Amino acid sequence: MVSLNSYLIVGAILFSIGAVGVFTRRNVLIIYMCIELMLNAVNLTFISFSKFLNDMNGHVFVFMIMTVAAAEAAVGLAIIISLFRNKATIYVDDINLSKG
Amino acid sequence: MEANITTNKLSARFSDSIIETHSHRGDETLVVRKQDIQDICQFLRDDTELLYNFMMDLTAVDYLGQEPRFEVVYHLYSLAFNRRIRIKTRVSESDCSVDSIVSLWPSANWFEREVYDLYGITFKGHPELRRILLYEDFQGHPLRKDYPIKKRQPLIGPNC
Amino acid sequence: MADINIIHNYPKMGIPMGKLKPKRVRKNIELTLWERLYIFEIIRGMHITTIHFFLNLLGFIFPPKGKKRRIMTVYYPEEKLTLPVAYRGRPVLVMRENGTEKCVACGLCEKICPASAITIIAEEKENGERFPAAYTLDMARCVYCGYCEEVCPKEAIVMSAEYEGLARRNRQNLRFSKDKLLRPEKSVKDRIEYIRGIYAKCNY
Amino acid sequence: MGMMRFGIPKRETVPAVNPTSPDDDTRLLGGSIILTKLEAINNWGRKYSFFQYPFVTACCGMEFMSVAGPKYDLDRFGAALPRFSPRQADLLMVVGTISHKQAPILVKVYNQMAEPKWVFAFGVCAVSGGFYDNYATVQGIDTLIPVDVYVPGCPPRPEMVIDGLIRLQQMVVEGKWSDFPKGASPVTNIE
Amino acid sequence: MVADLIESIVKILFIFGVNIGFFSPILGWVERKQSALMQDRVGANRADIFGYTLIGLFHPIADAIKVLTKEDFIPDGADRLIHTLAPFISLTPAIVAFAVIPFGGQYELFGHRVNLIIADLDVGLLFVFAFASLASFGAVLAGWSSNNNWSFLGGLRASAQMLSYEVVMGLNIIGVIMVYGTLRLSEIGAMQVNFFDWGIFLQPVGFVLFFTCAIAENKRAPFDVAEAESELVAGYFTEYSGLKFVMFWMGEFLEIVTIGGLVTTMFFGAWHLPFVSDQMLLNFFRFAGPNGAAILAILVNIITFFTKVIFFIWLQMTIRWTLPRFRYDQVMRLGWKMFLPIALINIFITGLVILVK
Amino acid sequence: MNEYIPVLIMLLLASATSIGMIVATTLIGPKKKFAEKMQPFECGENPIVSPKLRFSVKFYLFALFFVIFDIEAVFLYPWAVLFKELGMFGFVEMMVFLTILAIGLIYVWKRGALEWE
Amino acid sequence: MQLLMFYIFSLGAVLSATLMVTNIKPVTAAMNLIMTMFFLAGLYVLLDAHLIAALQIIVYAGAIMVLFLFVILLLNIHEKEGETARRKVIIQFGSIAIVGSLFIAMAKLSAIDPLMIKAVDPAFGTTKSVGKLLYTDYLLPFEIASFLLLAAIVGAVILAKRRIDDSE
Amino acid sequence: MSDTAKDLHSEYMVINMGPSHPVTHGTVKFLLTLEGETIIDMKVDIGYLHRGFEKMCENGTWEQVIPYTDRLNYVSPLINNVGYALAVEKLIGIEAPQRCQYIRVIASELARISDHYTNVAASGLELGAFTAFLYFVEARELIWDLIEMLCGARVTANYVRIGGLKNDLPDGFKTKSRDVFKRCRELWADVDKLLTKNRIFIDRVRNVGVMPPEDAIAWGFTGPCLRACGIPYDVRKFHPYLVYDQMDFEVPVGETGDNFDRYLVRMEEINQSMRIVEQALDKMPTGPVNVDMPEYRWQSKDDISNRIESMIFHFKTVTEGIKPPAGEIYSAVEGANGELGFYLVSDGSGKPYKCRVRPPCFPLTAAMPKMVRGSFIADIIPTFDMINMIGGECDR
Repeated sequence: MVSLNSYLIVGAILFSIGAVGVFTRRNVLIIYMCIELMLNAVNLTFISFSKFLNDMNGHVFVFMIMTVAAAEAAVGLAIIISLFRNKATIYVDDINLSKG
Repeated sequence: MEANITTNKLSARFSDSIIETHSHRGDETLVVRKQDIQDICQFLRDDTELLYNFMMDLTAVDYLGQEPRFEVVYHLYSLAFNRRIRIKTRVSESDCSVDSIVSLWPSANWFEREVYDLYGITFKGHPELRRILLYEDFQGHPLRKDYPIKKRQPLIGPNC
Repeated sequence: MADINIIHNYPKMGIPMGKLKPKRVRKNIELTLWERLYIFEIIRGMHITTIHFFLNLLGFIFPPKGKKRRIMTVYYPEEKLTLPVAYRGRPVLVMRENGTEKCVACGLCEKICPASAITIIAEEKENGERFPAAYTLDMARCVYCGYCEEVCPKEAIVMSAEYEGLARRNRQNLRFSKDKLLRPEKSVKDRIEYIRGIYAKCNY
Repeated sequence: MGMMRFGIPKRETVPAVNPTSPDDDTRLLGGSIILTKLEAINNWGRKYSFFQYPFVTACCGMEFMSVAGPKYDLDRFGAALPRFSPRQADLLMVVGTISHKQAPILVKVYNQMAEPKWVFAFGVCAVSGGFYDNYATVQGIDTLIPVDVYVPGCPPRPEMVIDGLIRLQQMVVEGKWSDFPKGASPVTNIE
Repeated sequence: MVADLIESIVKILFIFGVNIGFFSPILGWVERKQSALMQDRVGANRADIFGYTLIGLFHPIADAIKVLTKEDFIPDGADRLIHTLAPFISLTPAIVAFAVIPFGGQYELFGHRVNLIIADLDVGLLFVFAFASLASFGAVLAGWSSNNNWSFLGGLRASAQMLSYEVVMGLNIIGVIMVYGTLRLSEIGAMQVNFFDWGIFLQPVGFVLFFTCAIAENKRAPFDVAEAESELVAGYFTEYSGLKFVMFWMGEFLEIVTIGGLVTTMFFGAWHLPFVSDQMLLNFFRFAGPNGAAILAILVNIITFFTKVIFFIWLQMTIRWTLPRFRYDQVMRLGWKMFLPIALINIFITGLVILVK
Repeated sequence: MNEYIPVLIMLLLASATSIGMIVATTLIGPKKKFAEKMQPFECGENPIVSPKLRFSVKFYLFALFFVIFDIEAVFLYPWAVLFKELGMFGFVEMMVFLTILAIGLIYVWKRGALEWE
Repeated sequence: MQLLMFYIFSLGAVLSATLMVTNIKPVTAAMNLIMTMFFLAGLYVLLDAHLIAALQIIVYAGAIMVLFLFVILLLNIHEKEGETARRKVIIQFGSIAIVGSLFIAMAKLSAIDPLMIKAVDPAFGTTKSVGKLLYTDYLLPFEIASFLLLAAIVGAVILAKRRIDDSE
Repeated sequence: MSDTAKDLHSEYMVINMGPSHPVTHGTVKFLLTLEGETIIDMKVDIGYLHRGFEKMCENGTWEQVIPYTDRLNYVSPLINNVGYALAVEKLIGIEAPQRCQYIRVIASELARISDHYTNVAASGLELGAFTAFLYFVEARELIWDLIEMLCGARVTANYVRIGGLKNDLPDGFKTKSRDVFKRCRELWADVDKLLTKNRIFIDRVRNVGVMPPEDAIAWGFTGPCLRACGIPYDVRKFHPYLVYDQMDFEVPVGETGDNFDRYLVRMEEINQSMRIVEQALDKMPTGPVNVDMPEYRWQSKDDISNRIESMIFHFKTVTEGIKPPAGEIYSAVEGANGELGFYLVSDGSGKPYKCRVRPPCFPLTAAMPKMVRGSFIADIIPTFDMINMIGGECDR
């Protein structure tokens, strides 16, 4: 039988990988993907707690997270497109907002 | 009778520029001076009693050995009066160019390119005078009478 | 352009409108709401194809009397069409009963052939009669126009009904020499009859 | 940007035939071809599954439509599926006149076809240039690319085309692995 | 547990046999033959084995052999990994999607409960959609990775089209779910015992929309803009040769079967004969003993189901060979401006009707 | 969970089939590579531009609508399953939800984002 | 059985996530993320979250990732050559270190199990049960979600379409 | 940097459509500049089927030109034959006998039917309606049976001769044509039902490739494409040649000049042409089919073998060619695509000094960019199909 800890640790690993990506990558798109990955890690945690506590509320939370993730992806990617139009780059190093 | 209208009107208007008129087998033909071809065409197109609104055909004939060597032949048609007319203008080999009539009839565009391609007569004022039926690397103008029919050009490779 | 109005006022322009009956093709093609709904017209179209489908299927399962099937497909290598006598197949040389060709090597066919596919080497027999020592027809160039047959004064070359067996794997093999061109007169009798009638006689 | 001439370096298009042989190329096959079982199966598959690339340019295209049409129905031979991508085609049907302007395109399409591939010269213009013996027309596509079957006619009757296809099928049946050598054999420029 | 495993393996092998072994090759033949008959032709009929031609049934085999020994090809500048992956992505979900479609009822066989569905999932319908949505990657990646302009255009078209119709298809089946109150396809099937409970009577609009959207999702004519031969050479798989190219087709053919199965399950009474319930079948076959009756009933179920599926395959083929192709913007307009509002209205009306009842 | 095992088996089998096909075609077919063949096919001409270019933002917009409406559909599935139990309350609830999203649809419609041109 | 599945899925998820982070090409990264989603869906199935597993694929893999893919293709960024090699090494080392250390932790911790599964009722994780909660207890968030989506549509359309309108 | 930003949504794709593309029939190349799916610019490159027609004519005798005319518009070779023969007859100043004129009318109309069948079929094919394509190919096959019976070849007829015809109408032609037309009308009705009111088809063709009448005239449109704009210009009515003035037929005209009108005009012209053929068969007079001028025609086989003058004339005309008097003429017939004009110059020798064809689809093709600019890539297909560009005629 797989224990709760195992699931939590998988979630943690995925979250950390996502975090590493966010900190190290320079491509905004990949950073964005890493954020999605972190959201997924959180989802996994929710679901596993939900299962082990036999409480369905976690599922509803994941449901909502998915909605938010979708909305966020839609707007976020639109922002990236918009950014690209103005700056012609998607590398965070090259983006200096203060310069405008 | 009908044909006279065109000839008469033209002779009245452009008396200097008409070199010759004849009507062979009912085909009304005017030979005009090369400089005036654009004006004449415009007049033929826009005059309310003529209204030659179709530029049916444009070609050239190579009379090798005569001077001027080439004849550029225009066939116009008036839909409103159901009349046809043939305008010819002579082009010598030394000054091998005519005024373009693309500004009057857009359909003349390709016809002129074809004449340029096959006879080597250039059209002044043509927007895009390049070869149309043959490829850019083709040497010479095949419909000139001095171009041998079987003179083969080297094949053009795909990678050059 | 100024003249457009005039164009639309045809009858006034003295153009024979009495004979000219323009027929507006578009006026009854406007779609009703029903037809705009896609589906019903689609069903109508499918109805047509379905009818074809089932008729043909039935035609295969229960062939109509006297026929093997309903559809017009020719099962070519097994089944051959009968062609009208006018059909121009590949040109052949007519062979007399005694095995010699009718051709007298006058060279008209060589002259008229637009593709220059015919080459004749003429020789004379002892009795002064000309005959083609070599008669080559390049099938790789022949365009089946039938001019050779039409100009031949001796009815010596005719367009036979043959159209098979001409595919080759080698272009050289398409140069047909005399032995491949000769056909007995009997086999092209109909065609010879036919070409006798192709140009009417002159009455001068 | 120079002009180049084409040549056919590798594959022999014109097999050495005894020119005096009366019945031309059926003899070529000979009786001595031994095929492995696998080759036979493979050839059987190829024989009945020609995806053709219709390189249709001219008049013969009309007959080509007829061959595909209900009356003659090339599909009966499993060769009805036209693929307009040369990667997916097996049989390059050169239908019609090839002018000098068109020649590089034909060569390119041929080169871009995936192996194994066959070429079908449809109509006299493709076979030899036909009666267009002039400055503009290529005198037979075999000056450009190797040809497997020549079907004369202007345009050939559909029956002739089917004849040619059957002949090609025979040829495919007798093919061997070694007929398709590994390595590049493009139609390239030779000076 | 072991019995379950054996049962499911038998079922999987059966479906594999039917789909990969029977439908995907035979549909190539059906497509050719049916179009031939519709067009007054004969169609493929000459491939022979030992002189037997069997009305051309060997042609698919010939095609398969030919395609297998065709040169595999990846153009320069293409992304090799993704170019290879794309046919995989197109084909695999198409095979798997059939797993949740029931092809028969539940029977007691040798003391073991046999459910004629490979995986009786609670989210069966969603499962199909999940895998359908994966398939859209195949087209877009194939188009993108080929380094060819035509492929690229085809891939773009394919992706946007498939996405749009996925939405509409998703909204279309809401009505069906509302009526039957479940996502489990076996339950949906089981509820259609009564002839007048068939989905076609309860959701006629839903059926038309679903069927159309499914064809569009599968990129079949008249929605085949992504591979439109006359426009884009061969669309997103222009640069594919040999078996990889045929894999796209196989995916398409398998989806035809899946669509047939889904439509049958949701709208045409699944495995039920009209007015005949499973119990009646068992009673009818009483003479064969309980197990024999179950086996016979299973056979009847399967035959009924696949007959219906074959009818819908036939219908899809007829549509494909009858209609001209849409233009791309018309496809999109149809999806978003016509089908989407109709689907929403359909949900509304279905809700009202159910509430009033 | 048990009902997913057949799915897994099926997935494995399907993947094996696909991979097998890809491997087979890669191994069996003849190979002849040369520069011109490897060029992308463009109707017999040399390609002029590389397809690796930016395409219109319209495609992005459609993908975006797809995501939003997909989420909407996702909300609808559980509701539709429960519809008969929720009754009038659920109906009203969902209609509010749909109305709000319909406003979005109408907005993009009016804005012309659904027009292909 | 379940353990085996768990290990396959979690290892797959972690591996493809690592690949995603380390990959240079955005398209390949996206493909790897899709794989991660897939394995996560597998884990959800192990956790009896049927609906969520299906939605994971539909929403994440099928919708959000398509959006990502579109943007990647839309922008079509040409990779900077200089960045790649050096950075790749750092990222790889970083992630391998994290993964390694956490796996050790997992091996240690999984022995201790603070929470055992309570008796799970058969309806757990089904569409119905999720729906029942969603449409009763979480009514307000549900309705608010619609506003969120509306805002997303409007915002994205405005952001993405602005330049088109400007230029026209 | 700001340039890139501006170009984000408008990075144009420049793409070769053709020459070897399914829609371009291998004979034309469109160089497209696309933004997404929209055509920003289009350049048409023709000449892929340039076979040197004029040069070949100048090097052949007057008769030898006829097979070359077959291959101009190879979908309707008989009209080209007729047009050329009429032109040479005008140059010589003779008129063919009545019966010959009737048969020529029949031949031209059969060719026109076959052309329109091919055209509608090909556009059906390229719009995806494969079945409609094959129905019309089937119908065309029947018409070709008639043509084959008449002149001995399916496509390249080589039937009409200067001053007459090669042969008279064969026996049983009338009965056979009745059967054929019956089946053709059935197939016509099927295609009509499949396409004409099908909204998918209508959406594809309606308001696509619109050419207003004034533009159409300026671009030199003739034939069905001009009539689709509402201008009933038809050489058969405006300059009646042969016996068209004795035939009762209508000129179908469209309204807006879009592809749908072109389609409808062609569909209606098929019917009108069938009517003409039927009338001509009914009114067919008896008499000779060749002029009675031995210097301008070839002799019958009987004459050659029985009369020495015939033999001499025959050798003379074949080897030297007939010799029309010097002069130049322009003669037009209504080809399947529009006004097919022949401009002939004779220097009195046996070979044409100049044999110019006014190709009807040459100006039509020239107007392609104007018709499709700003529309979608998919709109090229119906537009290009409906102008019915025939490579042999356009490139010669």
